[in-house]
Amino acid sequence: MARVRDGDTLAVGGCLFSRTPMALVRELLRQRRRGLTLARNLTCTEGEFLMAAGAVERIVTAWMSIGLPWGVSKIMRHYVESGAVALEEWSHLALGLRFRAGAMGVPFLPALTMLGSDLMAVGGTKTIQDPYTGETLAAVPALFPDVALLHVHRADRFGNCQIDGYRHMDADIASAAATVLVTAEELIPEEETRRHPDRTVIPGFLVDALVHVPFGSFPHECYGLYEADVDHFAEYTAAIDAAGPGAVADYLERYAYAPPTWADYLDLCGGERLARQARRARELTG
Amino acid sequence: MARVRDGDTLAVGGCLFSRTPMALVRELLRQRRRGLTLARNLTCTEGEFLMAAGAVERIVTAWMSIGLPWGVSKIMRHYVESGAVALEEWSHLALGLRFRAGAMGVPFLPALTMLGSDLMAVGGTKTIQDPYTGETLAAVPALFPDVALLHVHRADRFGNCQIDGYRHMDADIASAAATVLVTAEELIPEEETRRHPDRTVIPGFLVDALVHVPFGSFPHECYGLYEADVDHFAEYTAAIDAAGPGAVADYLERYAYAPPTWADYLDLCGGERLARQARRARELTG
Amino acid sequence: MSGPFNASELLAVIASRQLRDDTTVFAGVGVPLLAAALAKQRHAPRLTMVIEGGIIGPEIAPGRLPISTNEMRAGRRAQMLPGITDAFLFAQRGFVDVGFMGGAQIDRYGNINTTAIGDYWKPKVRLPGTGGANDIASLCREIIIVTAHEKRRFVPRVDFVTSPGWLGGAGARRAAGLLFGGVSRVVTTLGILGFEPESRRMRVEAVHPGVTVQTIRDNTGFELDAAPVVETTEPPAADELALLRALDPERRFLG
Amino acid sequence: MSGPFNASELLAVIASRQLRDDTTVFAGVGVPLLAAALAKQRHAPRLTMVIEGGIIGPEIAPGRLPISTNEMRAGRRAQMLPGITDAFLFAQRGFVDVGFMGGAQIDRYGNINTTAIGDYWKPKVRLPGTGGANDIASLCREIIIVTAHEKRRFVPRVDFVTSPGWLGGAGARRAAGLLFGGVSRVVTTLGILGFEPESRRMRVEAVHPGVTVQTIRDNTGFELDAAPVVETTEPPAADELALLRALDPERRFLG
Repeated sequence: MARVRDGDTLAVGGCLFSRTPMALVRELLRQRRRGLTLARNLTCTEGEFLMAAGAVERIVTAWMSIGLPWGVSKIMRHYVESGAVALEEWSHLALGLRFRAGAMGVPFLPALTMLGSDLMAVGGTKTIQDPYTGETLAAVPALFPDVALLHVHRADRFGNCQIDGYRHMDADIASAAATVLVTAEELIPEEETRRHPDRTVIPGFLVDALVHVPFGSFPHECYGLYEADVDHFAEYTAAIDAAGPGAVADYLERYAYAPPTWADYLDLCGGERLARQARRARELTG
Repeated sequence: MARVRDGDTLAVGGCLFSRTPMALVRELLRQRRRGLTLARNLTCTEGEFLMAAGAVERIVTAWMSIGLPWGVSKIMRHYVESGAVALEEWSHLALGLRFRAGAMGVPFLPALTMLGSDLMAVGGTKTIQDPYTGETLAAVPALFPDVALLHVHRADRFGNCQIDGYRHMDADIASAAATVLVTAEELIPEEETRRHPDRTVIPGFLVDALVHVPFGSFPHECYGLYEADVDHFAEYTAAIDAAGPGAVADYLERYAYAPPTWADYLDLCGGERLARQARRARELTG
Repeated sequence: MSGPFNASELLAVIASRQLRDDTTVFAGVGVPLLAAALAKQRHAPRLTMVIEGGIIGPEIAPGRLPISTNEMRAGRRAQMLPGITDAFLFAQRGFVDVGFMGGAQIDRYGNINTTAIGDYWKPKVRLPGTGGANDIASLCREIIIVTAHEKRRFVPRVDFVTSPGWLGGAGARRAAGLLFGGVSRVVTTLGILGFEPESRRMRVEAVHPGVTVQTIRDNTGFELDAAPVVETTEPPAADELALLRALDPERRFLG
Repeated sequence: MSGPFNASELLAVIASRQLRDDTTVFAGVGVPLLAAALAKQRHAPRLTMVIEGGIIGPEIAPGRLPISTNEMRAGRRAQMLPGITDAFLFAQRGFVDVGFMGGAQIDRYGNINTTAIGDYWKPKVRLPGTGGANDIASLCREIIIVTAHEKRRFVPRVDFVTSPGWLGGAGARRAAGLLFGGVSRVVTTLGILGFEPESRRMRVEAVHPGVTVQTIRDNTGFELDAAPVVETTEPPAADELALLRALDPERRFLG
């Protein structure tokens, strides 16, 4: 985490409350970083935490809230409507193509999305003419994050990473970013990687640091291993409904700053909750 | 195969002598198609067969021969140097990006390859300026084949396809092509697909026709199932060395036209050879 | 006789009837996904759902409805999990027949705003944003919008065009570079709206039982023509309501 | 004393010494792959090979050398199989340190022709083509060419630029749009050639034991300068030859 500097642009893997690198986000909060730009396709509680902690000045995303049942994020509205944090909106595909262009090492990718909409102006997306047909396309600019924060299912000591189920945009983010920090639910021997090479989605030569962190996305989900703890979200939003945006500071004190280790954090989340969410995941994907 | 019309542009899956849809190529020969354009990244014996049968007038590829031990293809030289067949050369990545652009539904993709080389002129590749930095890039034009011929490991009745090991360019080819014809080593129940959805590489809605053809690439290889029969190649090239290009016609009579069914073709290839190559594949990947 | 039903149930049932078998539909979570799941169970068994989280061909479990597009529940028993970017690229390539979406604010040309009320950089109300809505509206062969019919939602001009409908009218999509698509229908709690082929302006094409064209006009923030023939929709049938209620026993989206 | 060795063995051993540990190398089949495999076994255990067939980090089995870039033997015990296009894209993104390739015809600027002798559309001799050679030469951070030293191969101007070396000389790669890379060394059966930093013209930088600069000039089809200091290479050591011969017991590429 020392590799993250104030003012960096961070790309966060996963999507909304799926495979969010929560342990890395928690470290980021504990390091009290400032002036960060957060780039994530769909932004959830981790975005609210970074806003409330004053860590981010800009969020680059396609959508931000927690999930349908909780409506529009009160925290997002508070910080964006007050002008404290800039919310730079891209279509979901366009943001995916920004990471992919970065991963491919090209400055832009042509696309047929966002054309004609007001989203073109928000990010300053230019159009381009196809040199063969003259057709107009959106030239979606590459995004090269300073640091990528990712959480994966398995990795070996060389940093070769495997992801089950939803790939989200992690592989493109890893190739696009200058520095890649990864947490993994499980560390596997190199032999295991070589037994199933077609399961590897991020090659080791992209990874700068790797840490073994079981339940590293909790209370967000990790495909096949544990479902998101919506009760945890409900308690969090209820506190905000009752006490306003300030409630997030209390939450961060309780979950991010007070527990010295990730194990302490998980104890606080509740072992019974972890077990229940793991059981539900098996029911859904087993 | 009735879906292939004279003059069509065909994209053939696999690569060189790996996962070539040989059963489909054999059907193509038996249908006596004419004026075809064959697009394949690395072209092997299947390209020689189509040249010798007078089926193709153009081959779009990055490389054509059988493999290092047999040097430059005498058949390729015979038909290309005589002007009978046009060989349109693209770099391997550029051809991959042509299929990917087609798969993405865009008319071109920017790339940093082929720039400054004489390959730019061969395919009429234009350059383009990045609208943000002004940098010059190759604008690799999309390729939208009329028909894609693919061989995969497994498919279900909806056409959902799974491939083990080398993906080659099959998934991009399937999305880029107007019509997709697939042979599969194994037909699996829909339940099996749903049990491992992250193994599916081609969605059923892309596939127009599916046939169950075990050893459907033989004598070429199919990852994990059987290694290429290089002795078969050696016999084939020895005949050409001895009798010249005409030897291919004899080979086609013997292997493509005479055997009424694929089972008869495999008998001709030799059951012992099939068993040996299957054993070698298990030794390498098991 | 199917007995009483609420507005959400009516919306979901009428919306589900818009989907045909052997097609692909890009469905957003909530009522659109419920409607697609209902169609698949009732009259379109080979309907393939594509979901934003990078999911193709899932079978949603009754009582296990997802609240997001990319959690395990959304991909239950899926046929393929290609990743988010590649799922959208299948639509860009032209493989998705119908885009099925909601909308916070919609104008006479079917343009949708889910971004902000007021100025973008100084919003009065900041909404969650496009997510994949812009992509679905830009890239699917046909768009069907599903929304409650309220005057504050149906405005002459949206504050911000998040998702393109017909933009400024006839020819505007093509001029902007969009190759196909466009909004065919807007299914609401009062009826079904379409677009006049020449001007691409919204018009009434069907009313739900007991609703008049005037009622729809009274609940719309802009002038609304009516199609030459205005149909009256069939009320939800008993089997439709039974299947629908079984999908959402917790009334998470049916209210 | 290592005893006698043939030209191919000399070429493979000297080439293998060019590779450093903890790097990535895009290796073509034949002598380049043999040399990379030797380096990995001897002094670069963490060398990651990238192979054209869409293969990352394989461990080639002695006696099971691949004859193509995309058969099972080439990907034995690989760490990742990303597919062909994506393997090249890792290079385009700048993640491949060294491109290791052969060449049929090479000119004074290190440009390579593996396409055709004579006119492209009416060739005297049609060669197999670029395969991934152009991509490796365009996209890797550094290119090392490995080839037999014959006058007919070293020509003033290649008939066709299949793979870009320094193109027309200093600055030509950048002007064409190539962001990095270029040929650093040409390892041959006679010595090691480099390129004068200003003009990017080929020059002699080292000779193998018993070879003189004049011998190299006599076997080169264009005028060749020599570096200020011309080294003499260390002959293959016994352990290098032993490991190398164990990799290719069938003498498939060692002749």
